[in-house]
Amino acid sequence: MSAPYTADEMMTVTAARQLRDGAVCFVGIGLPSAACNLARRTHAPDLVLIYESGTVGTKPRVLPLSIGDGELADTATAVVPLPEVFAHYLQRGRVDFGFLGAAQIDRFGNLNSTVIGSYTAPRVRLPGSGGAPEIATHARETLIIMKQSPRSFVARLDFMTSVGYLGGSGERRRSGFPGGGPRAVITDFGILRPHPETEELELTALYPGVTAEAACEATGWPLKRAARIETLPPPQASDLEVLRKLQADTERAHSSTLTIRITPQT
Amino acid sequence: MSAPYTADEMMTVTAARQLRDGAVCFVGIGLPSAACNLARRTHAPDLVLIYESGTVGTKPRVLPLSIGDGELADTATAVVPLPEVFAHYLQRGRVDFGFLGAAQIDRFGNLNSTVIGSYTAPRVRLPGSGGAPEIATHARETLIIMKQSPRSFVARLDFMTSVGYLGGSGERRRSGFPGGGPRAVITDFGILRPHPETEELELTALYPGVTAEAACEATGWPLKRAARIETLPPPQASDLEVLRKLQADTERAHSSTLTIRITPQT
Amino acid sequence: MPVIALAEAIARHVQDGASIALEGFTHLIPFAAGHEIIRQRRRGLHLIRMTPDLIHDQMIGAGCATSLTFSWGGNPGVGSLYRLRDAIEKGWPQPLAVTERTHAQMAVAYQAGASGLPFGLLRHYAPTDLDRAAAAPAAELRCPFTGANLLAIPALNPDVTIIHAQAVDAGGNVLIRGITGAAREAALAARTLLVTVEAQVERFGADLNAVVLPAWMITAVSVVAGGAHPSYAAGCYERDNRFYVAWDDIARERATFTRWLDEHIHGSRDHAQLLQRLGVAA
Amino acid sequence: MPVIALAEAIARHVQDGASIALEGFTHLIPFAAGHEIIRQRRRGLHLIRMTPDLIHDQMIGAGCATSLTFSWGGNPGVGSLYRLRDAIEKGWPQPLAVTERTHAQMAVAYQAGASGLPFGLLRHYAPTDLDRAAAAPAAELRCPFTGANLLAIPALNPDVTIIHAQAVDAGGNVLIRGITGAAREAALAARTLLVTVEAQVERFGADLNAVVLPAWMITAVSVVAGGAHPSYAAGCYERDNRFYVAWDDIARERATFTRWLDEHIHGSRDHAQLLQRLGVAA
Repeated sequence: MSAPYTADEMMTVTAARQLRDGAVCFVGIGLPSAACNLARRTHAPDLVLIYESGTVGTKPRVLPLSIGDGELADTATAVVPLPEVFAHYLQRGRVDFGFLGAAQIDRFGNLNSTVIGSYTAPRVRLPGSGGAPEIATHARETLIIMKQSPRSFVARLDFMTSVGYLGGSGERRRSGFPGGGPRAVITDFGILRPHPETEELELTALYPGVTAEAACEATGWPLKRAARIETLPPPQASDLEVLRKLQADTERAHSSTLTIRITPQT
Repeated sequence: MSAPYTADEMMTVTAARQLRDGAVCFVGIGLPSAACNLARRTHAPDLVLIYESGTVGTKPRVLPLSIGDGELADTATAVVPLPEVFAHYLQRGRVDFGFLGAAQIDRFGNLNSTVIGSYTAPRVRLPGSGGAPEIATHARETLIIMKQSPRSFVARLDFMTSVGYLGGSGERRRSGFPGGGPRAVITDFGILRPHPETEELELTALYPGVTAEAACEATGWPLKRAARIETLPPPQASDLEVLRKLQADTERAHSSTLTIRITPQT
Repeated sequence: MPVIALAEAIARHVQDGASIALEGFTHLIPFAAGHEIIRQRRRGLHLIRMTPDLIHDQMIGAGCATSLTFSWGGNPGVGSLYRLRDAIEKGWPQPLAVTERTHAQMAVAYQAGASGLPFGLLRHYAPTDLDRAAAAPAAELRCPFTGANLLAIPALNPDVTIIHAQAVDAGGNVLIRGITGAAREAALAARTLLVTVEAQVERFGADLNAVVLPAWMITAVSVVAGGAHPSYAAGCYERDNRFYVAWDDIARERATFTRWLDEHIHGSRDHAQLLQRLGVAA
Repeated sequence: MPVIALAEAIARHVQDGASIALEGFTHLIPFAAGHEIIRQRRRGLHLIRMTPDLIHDQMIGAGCATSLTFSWGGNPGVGSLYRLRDAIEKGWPQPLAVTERTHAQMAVAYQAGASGLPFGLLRHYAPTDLDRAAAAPAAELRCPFTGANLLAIPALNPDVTIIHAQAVDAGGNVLIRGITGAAREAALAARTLLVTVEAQVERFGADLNAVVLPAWMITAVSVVAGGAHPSYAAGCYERDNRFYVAWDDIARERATFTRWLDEHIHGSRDHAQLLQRLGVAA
């Protein structure tokens, strides 16, 4: 029997639910973008979306395939130079939520998106930091979306690209970082949140039908469980309807044939 | 017998002649603006005019009355934020000519536009530096336009707002200033230029009918005379025609009656 | 971001003793807002502006300000600001403490404030008397890579920035067209941002790269037609050059100035009435 | 600023061993110019780009580059750049020295270069492995006013910057519409600035605040319709998302990549012919 929703849908809906209306959100492409746009179409119509391409307050009618799609510019409140997004918005402290993913995360929410193996002779060279280090530094809260597995939820990062809580127990705060750090890690099992004192990530919520044991097995360190583990509600029919329509519209919009009028080169 | 041209016209035409076609010129309001726009209409059609309001490559049809007239924006190649004019153009070293005036100048072309008297208890508080210190610092060459009198051409500045050649004999160059310093001081008597070695300003040219003695008397230090003092050609009829038409057009453009449509305040 | 009356915006958000930037560079100077500050008799303000002009002459002469941070204070194309001079030279109506910068220094200070940085940077060579006289701190830095000398100017983050713009849309966003000067940087640097606009519109229909301030960074917007008079608003009305010339005579003497202030500012309910009194309202 | 053929612009102004920024952020990526660099077999280039993507994968795989300064190197929304990875991981076709930054670091480095400053500044807290691993220098600075910790990133001033834009006018000025990324800053920072544009027009008829680069700061402009394909040019054509997906298979193996390069780049006289071969030219 197939589930009435996919794992990706569950993650996207769960991520969307973390966003409060009116918040200013620095959005990455992929699941974060889907989650933000779902939230904007459901409980958070006044969510302000900023993509690092410089599109501020954008309201895309379909999901962008790249961080700088024309749709993002066409529907933005303002299109600003990229340096300004990082200076005037992020570093100036105007961003409430930053969304991050990574190749590896450790128990304190520190992230690696640079290399697997050693930096000078990497086994796998990943795309690199992009804007993640500054998002992790400055956003009032960061949300992390990653699929859980022992290879990605690791005891020790191969490389620390972006900070979470560093070694925990207030080290981040003591180091002066203005942003509050990872508030939730949304996985394909449920949600991990930092312990209020140690700041070590612990399992605080699970999707329906998922066991804590499975989540722990998918984690490369001995994952602690919160005293009370919430069972997350499944996506509502209305959530799924909105999300699927958004994805269908997206597919349709991006399936037209491209033609470029070329004139003789001068 | 009245002269066929005014002293202001002679100064403006002489200043215009210092500008070579294609040069990038940072323009101040008043005589510099008139000189630049005369040059653009005569021998230097490709002179690039930048006003500190952020209007780059502007081609005003009439003379602006302020540094940020709408005419300057409407006819500009680009309107950029003011900080960019100073950073991307001046500090980046893209400006060939800077035009300056001041309340006081000394023998090395240093300028005062801040106070007469002491800074803390000024006899006359002047408008202040504006962009002059950076123009004096960065423009490849500066041109200074000032009417000559012992009160303005002084042995000792009350306050040094903008640098010329400092103490002369290469002090400016040794201090690392990127711009070359004052290349000419255009007065109502003629032109003063720096001596190639000492960098002290000396009288190098006079308007027709003006004596070196008169120029020296109008100077608050013992003004040196160049070995050969050139007599500057009077304005050509075509120069005067263009300049007077420009000024007439300017007057006409600025004489219309202002009306503002007001609607009830909400 | 609520759209409220200007008098209410000033009453709520401009406190005695605040640091307050009214920016605009020849274009879009927030005169109406400055007048309302005078009407509400604010005191002890620290005024910040690259080019304090007539509106600052008026606020200073009216006794609103005890300090000024600026880079050029004059009546553009006309001459002096007599009220500004009287305050500095003679301490009337009260002394004015001055922090003097250059344009470029003000620009990087606003940029730093807009960018969450503690200071802005300029290349620096030999010091001038301006560097020596500056009441506010600046510091020389050496480039760790090239050895070049630089000057650090502390960031400007006004308690309140007030700017004027052409329009606010139904979503509360603000459009600025034409010369922006350092108004946008001053707006981005502010703790509280007030905007006056010529008009409220449904949608701007503006260019992709138009200068728009998002509603959520604005504290309040007030619709004040002609709010930049006697400066101008591109696309709406021209600069009232005659008023700038006339100001020279009005402001020269304390008595004529005070009479003008009483009759025109305190004697007008709001900006619309002032413009009618000045004979420029249609 | 002459309007000349792209082949001539590259031949004249891009030298072996130069540092060269091809900027553009998803939008307006100067693909045609990159292809011409490959065709002319430039070697030893130091490539600079915030987000090296397919065109950099191609230039690196073609052996044009020996070093790369960047902040994110991937196929947006698809995955890896296999030629970039092969160069870093296995040294094929030659080793690639990497200077790695964050987006914000690249941004302030370009801004500093555009502004005549020797470095750009960011707020800085605890160092990450990125700070420790960086091959290029960065330096911590302490704010002389607040004591805050800052990171100084050396300015980027590329020998050559190449960008793509919508149009050049009769005066040789260039108009950019839509997302500019850091292209304008990279252009302003360059020693030599080359621009490819979709079209030549008499006048832009653009907004007052449009993004326009003046002719006199541009070294040469070349008209190349479709010059940003497979990225896009707002108002001209959309992004060729299918090509980005297809690239994953083309670039994964050295053999398929080399064949594609020979057939499509070396096998095409110019960009127009390439677009015809790819079946997107109308």
